[in-house]
Amino acid sequence: MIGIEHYLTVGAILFVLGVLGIFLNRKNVIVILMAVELILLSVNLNLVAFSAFLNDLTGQVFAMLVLTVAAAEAAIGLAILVIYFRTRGSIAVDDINRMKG
Amino acid sequence: MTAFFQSLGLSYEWAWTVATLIGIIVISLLVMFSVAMVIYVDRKVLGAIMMRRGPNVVGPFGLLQSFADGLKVFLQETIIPSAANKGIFLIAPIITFTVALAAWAVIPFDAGVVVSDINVGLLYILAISSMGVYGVVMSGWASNSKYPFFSAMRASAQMISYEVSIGFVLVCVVLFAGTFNLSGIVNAQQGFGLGLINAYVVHPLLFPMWVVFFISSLAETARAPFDLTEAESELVAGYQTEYSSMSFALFWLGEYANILLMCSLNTLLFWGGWLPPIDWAPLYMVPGIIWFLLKTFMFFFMFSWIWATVPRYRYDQLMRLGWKVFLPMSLLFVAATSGYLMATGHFA
Amino acid sequence: MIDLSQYLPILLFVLIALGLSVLFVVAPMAVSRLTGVHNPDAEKLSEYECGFPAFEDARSQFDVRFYLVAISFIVFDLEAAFLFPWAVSLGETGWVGWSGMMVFLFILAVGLAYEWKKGALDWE
Amino acid sequence: MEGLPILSLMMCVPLVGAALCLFSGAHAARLIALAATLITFVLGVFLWSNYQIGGPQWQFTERADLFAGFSYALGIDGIALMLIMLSVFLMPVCILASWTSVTKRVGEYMAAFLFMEVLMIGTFAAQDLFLFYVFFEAGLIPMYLIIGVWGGDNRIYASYKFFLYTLLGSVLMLIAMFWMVSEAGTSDIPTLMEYGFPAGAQTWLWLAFFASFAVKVPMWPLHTWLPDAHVQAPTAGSVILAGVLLKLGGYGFIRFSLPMFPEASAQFAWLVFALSMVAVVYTSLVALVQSDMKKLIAYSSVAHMAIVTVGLFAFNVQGLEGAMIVMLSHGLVSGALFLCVGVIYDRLHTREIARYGGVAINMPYYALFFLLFTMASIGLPGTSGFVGEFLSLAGIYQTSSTVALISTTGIILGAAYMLYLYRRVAFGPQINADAAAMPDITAREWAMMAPIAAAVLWMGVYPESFLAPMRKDIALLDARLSAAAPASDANPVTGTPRGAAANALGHHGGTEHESAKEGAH
Amino acid sequence: MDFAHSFALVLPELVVTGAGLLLLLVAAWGGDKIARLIAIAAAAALFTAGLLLVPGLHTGTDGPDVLAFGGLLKIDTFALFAKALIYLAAIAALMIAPAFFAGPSAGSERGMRAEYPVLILFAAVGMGLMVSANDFMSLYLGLELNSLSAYVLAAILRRETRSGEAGLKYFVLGALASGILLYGISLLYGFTGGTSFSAVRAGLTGEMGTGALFGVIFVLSGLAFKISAVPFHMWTPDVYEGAPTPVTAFFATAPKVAAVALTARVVFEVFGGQVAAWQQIVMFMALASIIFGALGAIGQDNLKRLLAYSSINNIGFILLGLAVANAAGASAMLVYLFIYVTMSIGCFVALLMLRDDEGRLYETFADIRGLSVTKPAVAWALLIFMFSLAGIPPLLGFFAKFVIFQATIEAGLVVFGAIAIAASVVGAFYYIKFVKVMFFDEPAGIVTGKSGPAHWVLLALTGLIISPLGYFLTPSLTDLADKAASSLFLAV
Repeated sequence: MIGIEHYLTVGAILFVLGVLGIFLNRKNVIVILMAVELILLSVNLNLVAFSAFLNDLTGQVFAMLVLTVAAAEAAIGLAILVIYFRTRGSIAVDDINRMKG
Repeated sequence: MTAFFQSLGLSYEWAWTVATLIGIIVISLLVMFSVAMVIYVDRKVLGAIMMRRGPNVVGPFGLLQSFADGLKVFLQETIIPSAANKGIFLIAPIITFTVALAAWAVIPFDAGVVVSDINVGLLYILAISSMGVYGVVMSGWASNSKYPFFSAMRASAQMISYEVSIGFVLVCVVLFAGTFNLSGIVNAQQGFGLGLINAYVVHPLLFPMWVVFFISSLAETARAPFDLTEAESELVAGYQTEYSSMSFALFWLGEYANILLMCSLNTLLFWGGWLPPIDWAPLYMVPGIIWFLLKTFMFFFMFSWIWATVPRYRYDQLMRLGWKVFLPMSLLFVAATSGYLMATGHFA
Repeated sequence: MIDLSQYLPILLFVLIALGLSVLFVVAPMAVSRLTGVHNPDAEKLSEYECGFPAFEDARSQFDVRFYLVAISFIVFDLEAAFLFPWAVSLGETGWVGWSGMMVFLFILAVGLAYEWKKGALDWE
Repeated sequence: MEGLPILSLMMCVPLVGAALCLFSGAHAARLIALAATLITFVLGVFLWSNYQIGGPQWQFTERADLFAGFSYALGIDGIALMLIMLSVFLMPVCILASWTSVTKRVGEYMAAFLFMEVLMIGTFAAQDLFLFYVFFEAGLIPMYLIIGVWGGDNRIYASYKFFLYTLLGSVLMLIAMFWMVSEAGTSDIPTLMEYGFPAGAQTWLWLAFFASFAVKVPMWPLHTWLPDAHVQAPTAGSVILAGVLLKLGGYGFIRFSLPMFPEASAQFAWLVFALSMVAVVYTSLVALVQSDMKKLIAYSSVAHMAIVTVGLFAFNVQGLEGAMIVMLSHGLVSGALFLCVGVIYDRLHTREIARYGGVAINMPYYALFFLLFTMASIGLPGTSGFVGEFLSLAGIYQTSSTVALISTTGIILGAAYMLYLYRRVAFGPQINADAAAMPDITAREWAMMAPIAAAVLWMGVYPESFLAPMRKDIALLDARLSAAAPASDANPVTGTPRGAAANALGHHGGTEHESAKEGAH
Repeated sequence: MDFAHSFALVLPELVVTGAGLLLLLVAAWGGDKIARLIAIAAAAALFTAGLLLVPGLHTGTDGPDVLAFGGLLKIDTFALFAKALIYLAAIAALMIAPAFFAGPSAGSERGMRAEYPVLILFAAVGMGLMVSANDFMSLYLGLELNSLSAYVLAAILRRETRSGEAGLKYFVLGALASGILLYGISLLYGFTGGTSFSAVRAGLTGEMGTGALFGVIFVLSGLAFKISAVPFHMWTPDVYEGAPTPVTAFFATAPKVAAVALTARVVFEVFGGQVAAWQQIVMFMALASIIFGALGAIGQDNLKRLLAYSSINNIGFILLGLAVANAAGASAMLVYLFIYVTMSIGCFVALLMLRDDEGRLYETFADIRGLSVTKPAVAWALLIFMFSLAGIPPLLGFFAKFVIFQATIEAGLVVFGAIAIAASVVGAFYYIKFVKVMFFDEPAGIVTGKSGPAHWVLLALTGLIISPLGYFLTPSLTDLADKAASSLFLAV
């Protein structure tokens, strides 16, 4: 039987993948956006799994909120990416270095 | 059916599995068969409206034309362009067709005649059908060719644009029915119109929504007058330009399966599903599945009819209709419908 | 716990549909090899380009409006995600729930009006 | 005179003056600054004349609670009175010293000085621990600007060094202050001066305060900022720096370290002694080889301040009194010496000793003043320097003859480098024509020098005027310290006639005799 | 649920939200031509909302009446205090913007975008929600509403590469922070069975399990990102440098207040039963921020980057107040926040006033050499701010550090206080470099640009507050801060 720990493990793996995707990715900013989504996905998985196991709806409501906000975030991220691409002509991660840091 | 297999001496689990599998396979085959037949019908209707005969050579009245076509593409060589991303290129038609078939899992053909009568059937349909976009985008991207790419972009933009208003329309229906279960929605329509008519569409708040839904169905499935993705004069042949053989056919099959699905959704959500049009006892003598198929076919006929008669939209007109007409309108109707239902004590 | 057994048939359905699709894709390839129709050459495998070779990347820049549509879609489609649970539970939440959603839709409408006025919905 | 907030008034006048200076032209600013400092000085005289010798310990107190245990509490005892007098006395002189030499951004310069004066008065008058800190620390801002904006070529390095050294020292003190306030439950300095902090904690607190005051005094090896700051600061800046700012450190010891942590002070007296002895010898030697006049005087300041610290940690009345007088004296004398340097620097724009020579010929009055101050610095009897150094060394002799011995070498070395300096500048042939052509001191310079000279002589001849207000406070301090006085190596036996002991040495060792007697019991 | 009561409690938010929506439409129809008017209207809305806070701040609102919407929000004195500060900062950000966007530093698109004030308003609403959150859901919503507006604000100069890059960086790391925070929240939810602060707190009593501990750590890390505390600070200098200066001023003030207030609420009201678990973490972040903020600033040539490091450094001190974990520390933290916000606004206004004769902003040390000669008023104001940031008395910045250290040491954390104080000397090094460049160096640039009255007013106001005159404010400030801080410890 699949227990809560399995969901949590999957969630943790997704989370770590997302974080690594942000930090190890050297190619493309879109990938970073996807990694962010991956993190939020892991959160949602956790929330829904807990919600089911606790028999408490709050988690699902929260997941819904996260979903919405994630969408808004993705929308804004895309928008910023587009204007960046228009001025810079590239969305390679290594090119985002106009400022030292 | 499970009971039948149990009576053959199988345990409940096995009986259930066998029964379900048989149900699934029957429905899948039926859908595929229907697709073959409606392609034939489509061409016949078109021919009739254009005052020509349509397919009439293969088999009696050309009935076997679709099967002949099918056999032909089956035996063709599958060409994978050298520049294509091979994996994605092959997965794209698989996704399109899988999704088109899988949506049928929750469609009730008659009272109780459904693979799975889940409580969120409508959401399932929405979820599955929005995955159709992946097939389109992947095919366009993987082809690595200009025209399929453009076409895929256009097709997906078109699909998602209309999906928004479809979502709002469905909310109106759900407000009335109070459930996502498709059977529940059908049942809620029994005697809806003055206790007489088994259809939501007669309600003044829902009729415009049905119009929106029907037109959106056309756009969703890229049927004329919204068949811009494969507008021969402009875009070569759509996102499946680079495809050949059965891969190509899968797009067609999927497309027609989707058309049928939309027709059946029109039936289920607004026109009473398997219920007879009038809530009058004698009409219930006719099996529900007949009513269902009749209604669905009626909608398919309308699809064909429109194909033959309505001139194609321009892309900007299409987007305008979706975003500037349907979206505000359906939003307004969600507000109006819910307000009306609250005011009339529908939920009390 | 939610009873997930209802979803088993759906899973089976999806698997069978997937199987069928894969079969339809793979079988003709096998058949064509068997029948000897499989006979690729460079010209056949080149992408469709009206008779002359492609001179730029097929995936070069495309209209930014596609992004706009995508962004608008994400936003509005997810608002619908809020409407669905609201629609079925309106009986329980009553006027409070209704007015809350109306405020939400109003804000959404303001957003739409802004987008409209800014020309994000135009395709010219 | 009760009720008149004279201390606040003394701070108000320069503050208003500073604000006015900021917005006025060069000449107006000079006049405003002079007027403000003179008014403050008059108020200071008024303060002194109203100070009741032998009256309550804290006089002219003012108190207003502010917030967070932080209150605006002012009040002075004799020690603070003397140091305030020193400050207000030197300020007009400083303004005069900058009258012509500062030409750029005069308004801001004068404002900085007046602000400085506010802070100095505030520091000496503060009766609240945190208020003290505010005034103590705030002095950094005007001094940083004075050195940085109007200083010499290497001013930026000097100003940074000054700022960061002092800041680092004082923030450590701040930590200690927080701890003390939370331990004692009050930030009132008089209360804290009688509060008994646990001995273990005293050690840390003492070290924290030491960090701040040792930098400020400055003690070797934390003194390195001083020569740089002095050399780079404008003349008036040097005067204030040497005359008053260094005294803040000594004042800190006498007001905080000693009364608040007597045990720790005793415990660390060796450290102070050691550092002071090194300072006296080392900086005096360094001063000997300087070719830059200001640097020389700066190093001499370090040596003199070492005498102060030695006197402070002698744990007896003479030592404390001596230290106070040395501070006052050094404030006047070193200030005056910097003025002397300033006078010829204004004329020749170099501080190189070798460029001068024989100025006594063309500047006799100048040479006279210079001589007087040189002598006072050496500690010639009849000048203030003598009184202070004598008392100080007498005090320390009671505690440790070794320290006294080594410290006294400072006097000798001091004579050496000061006289050497004087000889090179004032006597000898006039090597350089431009040096020979320097005119003698002007009326303005007279006005700067003469009062200081008078004060130096007054302090040398009749120190009682200065000692009287402080006597009771020092006695109180000594009483508090007596419990913790460190072991002394110089004054072991009282009541035994020295003559008898000396005679006894002829037969057998006195100490042996003592121990033999003890052993016999 | 008494909705009228709830709405009365969130009236300021309603005002700001309503104004935001209205002005969004006005912006769409009126276009950028009337951006200045929109900014004025937005400021007026914020001011009105701020006025609505006054009665509550005056009397102090605590007790069961402060819960709104079934406990999703908690409008106590603490929230009111933070909100007042946020609105003030937002008004300042609105006041300084038009002149900047009109100048050539705004890049090829001259003139303020009409959306700028609207975004500020929405960000203000989000921050208002953040500080009054009493449930992880409202916390997250407020946080994101603020962050999303902030991402756009950072990238509002569409044709400037640096602005776009700042927006992108801010977005990526902000989204990552939200993700980490959310992951922590999901764990807390799972291991305590609720998302409301009281439920999580109840679930966190006693021995804490690994899952819950991870939840606490992730939540704290996510919040640390938002307040740019070390080790989650790396985005700050780039974003500060790249974003348009008024936006940077905004970032340095209002969101910091909100995020710090939020962090305070979370650690006290949610993790209040597990002080030992979070105190070390917060203390570590505080000291690390102080030290790295000070060290990082050394060698920076760009003034905005320098201020970014300065903000990291200041956040360290604020967190130090938090790490004290008592009401005195929280009060000190609030006092520090107020003073920090005032100083930051002042600094950025001063930076905005430094323009060449074409109106282009100066951004590096080399540009402001000898400023005290060319623009003495601005130079003196900057001098005040810099010494204040360095914590030199008698400027108000000293008082800020004073209360923090006082709270730290009274709580017995002498060693940490000592480290922090010692590190503040390192910080002083670059603050006085500022003064050095302005006052000691020979004038370099020709600073002739004129500044508008809004700048002068703000500069004078912040300068007066930071000058020793500001001490007259401190009794009421500490009083308010005490009231606000104590409300954090009232309800459990």
